[in-house]
Amino acid sequence: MNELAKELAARYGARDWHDRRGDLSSTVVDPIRLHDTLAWLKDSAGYAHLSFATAVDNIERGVFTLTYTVRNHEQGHSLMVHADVDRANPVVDSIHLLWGQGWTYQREMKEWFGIDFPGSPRVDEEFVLEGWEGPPMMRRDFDSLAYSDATYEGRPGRVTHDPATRMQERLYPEAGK
Amino acid sequence: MRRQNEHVIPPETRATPDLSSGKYLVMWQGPQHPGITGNMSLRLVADGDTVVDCETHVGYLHRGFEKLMERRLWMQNFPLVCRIAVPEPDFNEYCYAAALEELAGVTVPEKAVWLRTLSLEMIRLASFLMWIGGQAGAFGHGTIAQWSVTMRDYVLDLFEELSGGRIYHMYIIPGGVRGDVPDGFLDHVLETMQVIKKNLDDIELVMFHNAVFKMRAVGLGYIPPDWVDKYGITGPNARSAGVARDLRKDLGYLAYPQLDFKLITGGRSDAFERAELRLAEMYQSIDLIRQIVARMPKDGPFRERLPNPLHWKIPAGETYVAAECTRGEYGFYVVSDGGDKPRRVAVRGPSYTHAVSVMERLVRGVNIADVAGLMVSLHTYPPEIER
Amino acid sequence: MDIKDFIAPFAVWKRAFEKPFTVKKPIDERPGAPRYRGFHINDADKCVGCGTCEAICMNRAIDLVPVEGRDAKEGDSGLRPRVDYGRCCWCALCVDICPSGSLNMSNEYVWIDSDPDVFRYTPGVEPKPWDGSALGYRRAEGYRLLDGTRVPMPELDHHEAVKSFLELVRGWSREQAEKEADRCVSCGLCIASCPAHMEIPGYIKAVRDGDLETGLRLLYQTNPFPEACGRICTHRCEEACSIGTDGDPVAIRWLKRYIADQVELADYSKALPRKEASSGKRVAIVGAGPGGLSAAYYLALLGHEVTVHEKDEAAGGMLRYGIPEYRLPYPALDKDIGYIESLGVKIERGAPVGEGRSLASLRERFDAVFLSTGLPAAYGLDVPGEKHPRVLDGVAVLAAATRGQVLGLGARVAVVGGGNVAMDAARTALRNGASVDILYRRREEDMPADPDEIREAKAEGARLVEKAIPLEVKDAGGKARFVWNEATMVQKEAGKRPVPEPIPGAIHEEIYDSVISAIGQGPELSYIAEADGVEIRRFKPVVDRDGLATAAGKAPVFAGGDLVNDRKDAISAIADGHRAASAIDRLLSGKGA
Amino acid sequence: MSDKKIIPAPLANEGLPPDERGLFCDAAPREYEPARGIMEDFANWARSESLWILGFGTGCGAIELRPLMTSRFDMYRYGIQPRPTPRQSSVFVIGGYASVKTLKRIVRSYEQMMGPKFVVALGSCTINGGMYWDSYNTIKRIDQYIPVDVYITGCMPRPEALLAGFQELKKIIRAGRAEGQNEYARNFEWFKANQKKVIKDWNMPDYNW
Amino acid sequence: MNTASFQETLDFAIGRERAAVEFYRELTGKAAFAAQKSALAEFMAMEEGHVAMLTGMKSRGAVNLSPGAAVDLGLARRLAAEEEPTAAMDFQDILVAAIKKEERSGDLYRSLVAAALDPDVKAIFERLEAEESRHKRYFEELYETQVARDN
Repeated sequence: MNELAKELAARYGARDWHDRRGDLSSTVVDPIRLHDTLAWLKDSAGYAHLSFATAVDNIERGVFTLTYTVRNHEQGHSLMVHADVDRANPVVDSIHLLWGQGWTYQREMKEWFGIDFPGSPRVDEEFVLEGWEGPPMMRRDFDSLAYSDATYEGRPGRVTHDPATRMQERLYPEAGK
Repeated sequence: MRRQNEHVIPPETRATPDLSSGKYLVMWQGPQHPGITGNMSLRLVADGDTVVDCETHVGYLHRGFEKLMERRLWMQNFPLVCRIAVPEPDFNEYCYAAALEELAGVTVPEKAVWLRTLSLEMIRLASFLMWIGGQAGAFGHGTIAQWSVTMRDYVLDLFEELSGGRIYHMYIIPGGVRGDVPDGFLDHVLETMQVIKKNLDDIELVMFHNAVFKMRAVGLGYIPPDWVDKYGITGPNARSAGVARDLRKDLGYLAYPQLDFKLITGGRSDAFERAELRLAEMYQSIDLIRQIVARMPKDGPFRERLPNPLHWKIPAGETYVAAECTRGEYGFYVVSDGGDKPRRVAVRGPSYTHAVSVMERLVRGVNIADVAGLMVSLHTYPPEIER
Repeated sequence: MDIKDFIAPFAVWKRAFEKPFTVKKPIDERPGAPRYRGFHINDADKCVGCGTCEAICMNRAIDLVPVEGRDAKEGDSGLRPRVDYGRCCWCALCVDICPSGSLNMSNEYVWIDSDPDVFRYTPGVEPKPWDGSALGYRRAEGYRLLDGTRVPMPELDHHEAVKSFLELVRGWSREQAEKEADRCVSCGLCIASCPAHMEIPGYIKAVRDGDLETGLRLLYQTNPFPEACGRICTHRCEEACSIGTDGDPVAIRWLKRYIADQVELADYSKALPRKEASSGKRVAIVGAGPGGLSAAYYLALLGHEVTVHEKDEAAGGMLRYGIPEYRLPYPALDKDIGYIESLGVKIERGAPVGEGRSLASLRERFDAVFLSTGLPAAYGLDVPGEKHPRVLDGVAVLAAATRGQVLGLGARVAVVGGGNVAMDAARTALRNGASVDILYRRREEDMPADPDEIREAKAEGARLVEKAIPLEVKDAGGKARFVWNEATMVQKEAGKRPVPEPIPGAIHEEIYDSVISAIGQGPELSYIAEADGVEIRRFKPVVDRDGLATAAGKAPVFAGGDLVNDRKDAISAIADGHRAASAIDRLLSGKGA
Repeated sequence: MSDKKIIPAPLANEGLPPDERGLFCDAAPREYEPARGIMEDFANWARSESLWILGFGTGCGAIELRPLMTSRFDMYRYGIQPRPTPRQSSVFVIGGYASVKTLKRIVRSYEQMMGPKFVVALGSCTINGGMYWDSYNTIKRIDQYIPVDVYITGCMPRPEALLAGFQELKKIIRAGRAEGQNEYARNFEWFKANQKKVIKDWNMPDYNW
Repeated sequence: MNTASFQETLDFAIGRERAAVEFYRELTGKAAFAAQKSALAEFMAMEEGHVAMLTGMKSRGAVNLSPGAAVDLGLARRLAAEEEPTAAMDFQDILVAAIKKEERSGDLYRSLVAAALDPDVKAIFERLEAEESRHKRYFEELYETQVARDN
């Protein structure tokens, strides 16, 4: 696969090639070259099958890391193409013309992370949510439990006790730290 | 004979019917509709009896698994993942476990490998059995479901005996499996396979040699081979289009490289042939199950000991583990930041493409009455779309 | 399409003559499979209320609730898991992880009600039809989520060990310690059993996380002797450990030692709290053992000026003079003491309190006094001939060994007693080349010594003579002829431990070069004069919960350690010292008693 | 049955475009008035013996309805059968968790069902959130939004448990204690308020009858 | 019962207990520090209590001592108090002295029981013997738990 790595590096400035497994590698490109990289992989390198596309919120670095996993069935090899996009202004070129299902992934990423793919069909429509008023919920700073507790009423009457605290209360209550 | 072997390729671009013209009917099929698989909906625009445009709407079953998984410990996610796809929970269990094992550098004992394979083949059979009932039912053929769902139940009985659960087996745990086979279990498996095989023969006769089914299914939903890569089609849908891809062969995971089976492909690529192909795969599953029972090691450990699940941390890394489920490529993309919880887990279900992009396109030009049959013939399952 | 396509479907009709698939009475005829994951069952007596089930439950379906008739006790929180079937997903991870194995599942699966609030119950406590169900999910044999086996501790080979005073227990590597720390489920049952109530789950977590400075800080919150306690603590915590209910308890003591060993003394001050500003108050401490120095540490931290008066030439008390080097090497002890001294604690060595330095004078010069003089005086055998010159006292032998004196025990040594002093004396004698008999009045299982010590003493070659009641020591040409009566254990009173009863005529004797008596120790209290007005009962100063003694006069007198408590171990003395320090601080700073 | 009939103000149907408001009912539901004595007993018996389930698989619980509907467990022999439309159905089976998007359809479908109607809730999720207790998209207790007559706990409850649940429902119906529908009428405003709290885009009639 | 012999018996017993008080008083005289004195004072107070109890019985004419003897742990026969306790006496010395003393008292009453002809007098001696055995047991228990902890 090293030839592919070199080729990608030369053509699209791909870097950080890792062989994760015998049949799985990953590499990183700039988001601006993401579309072209994928197009080349699909049309010229045999990576014609898009397994999935998704994003990871790397909030610490202030980026969303997009992951497009493409597979070359002839060579039995999958490649994860990563691209970091700015969390503050996440806009990426759409791949809906490359793959027929691309727009669905992009709708998902738009709704779940707030990453925009201008031109992608129905990208601004709600995908799985309806009437959602919160922030994109797959972002790391969205607290699902807090939202759930604030929005949906649970059944009252649950109380639990910490064993260590309970034992202190019952066995050595005088020990106040 | 309508549509016999005639390959109508639906238009690539969406129709833009003038809805105010009064010529078209906008109707919703689902979520509360017997002709829809699972809980999703289609917004159909019909010109007379013919669908001219379709929009899929998903999310009725969205529970936010991927978010919930980021909140739970690695091991705590093990009971959660199987809920992503109810008819085939084991593929979730396997992919999740395998991804974790790969990231943590754990090797699973041989016995567990075989038990996992057995589990996956059994659920494949069960899932297909349920599907075939739905496929027949969608064309008004209720008898098949009366048989096949019972046959599926027999497989579930086996799972109950093996794992303690009927629907959610929670058997394939990271590190291996949760227990060895109980006494007499393998005999029960073989007996059940015998019963199911006999029943499949009946189904073959009654369903596939049925004029009604033939008339409605032949030629319906033709998928051209070039769509396979274009739309990311996998599984029987792709194989029926003549594309010989099966991850059991391609990836060679679990005990599959040691099992003897042939890739089944077709070429006519319509609803009828997809059904035929799945029937053949059911027979193949029975055969594989028999092979597994015969060749599985009798003794040995079934689980590798892992660190304390309450503190288990997995080294930073990412991986994508896929397996061939009944519908195609099922995969888990798992990212660890070195902590005790996943950084990100993304689930790739085959319905993601089949039930949305492919469905929306295939349904253009189809008779309203065939929409349900077409959808079932793609073998879709909404929860794996929306998770 | 051919004719078959029209005829074949009629094959359905043949089914009319076959046995139907239908189950006649589904609810009655189909019990769950033997492994079925149905409703929970719990053996409430086996359960220790550790809450590990609650911790693993990703649904937060389990609450730990108090149960009537079951109060907390050591090793059992008295709480029991209560399952919310509005949450449960029947994954049975709680069963898989349950440390005691008390939690299981029945194969029962029908529970129907119109009231949604009823689906909660405490298995094993609230009766249910499926209680005691023999079928249902159990952990498969050979399958556990937790590790019941302790990481082996590298130790010197016993044949090697007896040749020198090198430390026997070698300590863990980072990998080993982290692996052992991983076994802990952080239930905290151990905290109550520790006399000092150390933050055990916290420092074990620190080991796991590799954050040893946090670990050290947590240790010093309640115990300024981590090096010593990490080696010789009686580790009652490990008896309470929930993992120990079905497996080896987590090696809490060794993990403590690991933390203290790994942090250099020079780095202590980075991790540990700084002294508060000087309060201007002065506290005198009598006895530089673990109790006295612990009090000194916490008082010094609070800004008080502390002077410790120690009769011996070195500090450490029994830790130094009573515990042999191979169990607690002096550099380790010096590290603990060194850090305490680095806070400005003054230790006046070789300065016994009594004549010339009376308690009364201390009470005049200081604002408070803490007595922690321990049990330095060995009790005699109290048999005829006990004054024979070859009858030695165990404490003195150990102290002499510490001082590096020639022991001259001879080739054959008898050690009388079954406590840790006896084991230490025996093993010291072994290291001096003697062959050793340990004579104990009861049985091995009755021995108060730490089981590890007994095991090691035997492994090193000591012979254990059980049920030996000492009768007399006679002279045998300068050696000691030790006479004992063999006993039989008689259960004289119900509920009390059996009593050794001499077997008439079963008299044995043996000639030894030395007989070491280690039957028990008493306090040395002659320094407390009547005029001090300290209330003493049965050779113990009478103290309240904080260690405050009843005493006339102005400067308050506190006491702690072996002198007053019944547990008579280092960790209890440390706890006493800490408690007294807090009380003294409250008194001196006027924060109320 | 309370003597006091609460007749709330006409429903505004504010979620609908003005021209559609008139298409829907603008009155709140009312309590059912039972017939007298034996007539009502007879009616209850008849109702209990023909439980028609709305074929709406709202969650994963629907999967265990398949074996129930087919030959192995054969629910038809108990007078239970699935129906494709709310108008024909008398029993609504809530198959576990309900996402907000589905809850909206549940409310609508429930309201469209003819009385007397009953609700059976399956699984932990309907009782107290189940394993989705911390999800941003699923409600925790279905009884906040529609009244429930019988709960069957389990995950998933087996077909046998479902049958046992239906038998229990029959008993309740025969005893005239299946009050869910009346509860909905009595506490209509409370239910509506709860529904509107979580269903943010309320673009449907306030009472879909 | 013969009143005179009852009174005589009690007088005798009171005399014994007074002697015991005296025994502790003498030891206290030798004591050098507070701890010894407090232990001796405690034991002495116990004997004084007996004197008071027996004196009370004498006037009320009733014997309310329970007859059950305590279990003998057998320490007295074994422990050798070779010498009288000295000024340096520790808790062990004091306890051994006390156990020995109680043992001697018990032995005396036992011989009196054997010698007594009047069954009532015999009964009183038996009870007194039992009482002494309980004392001894108490001291033996203290010895076992406080002194010979490790043996």
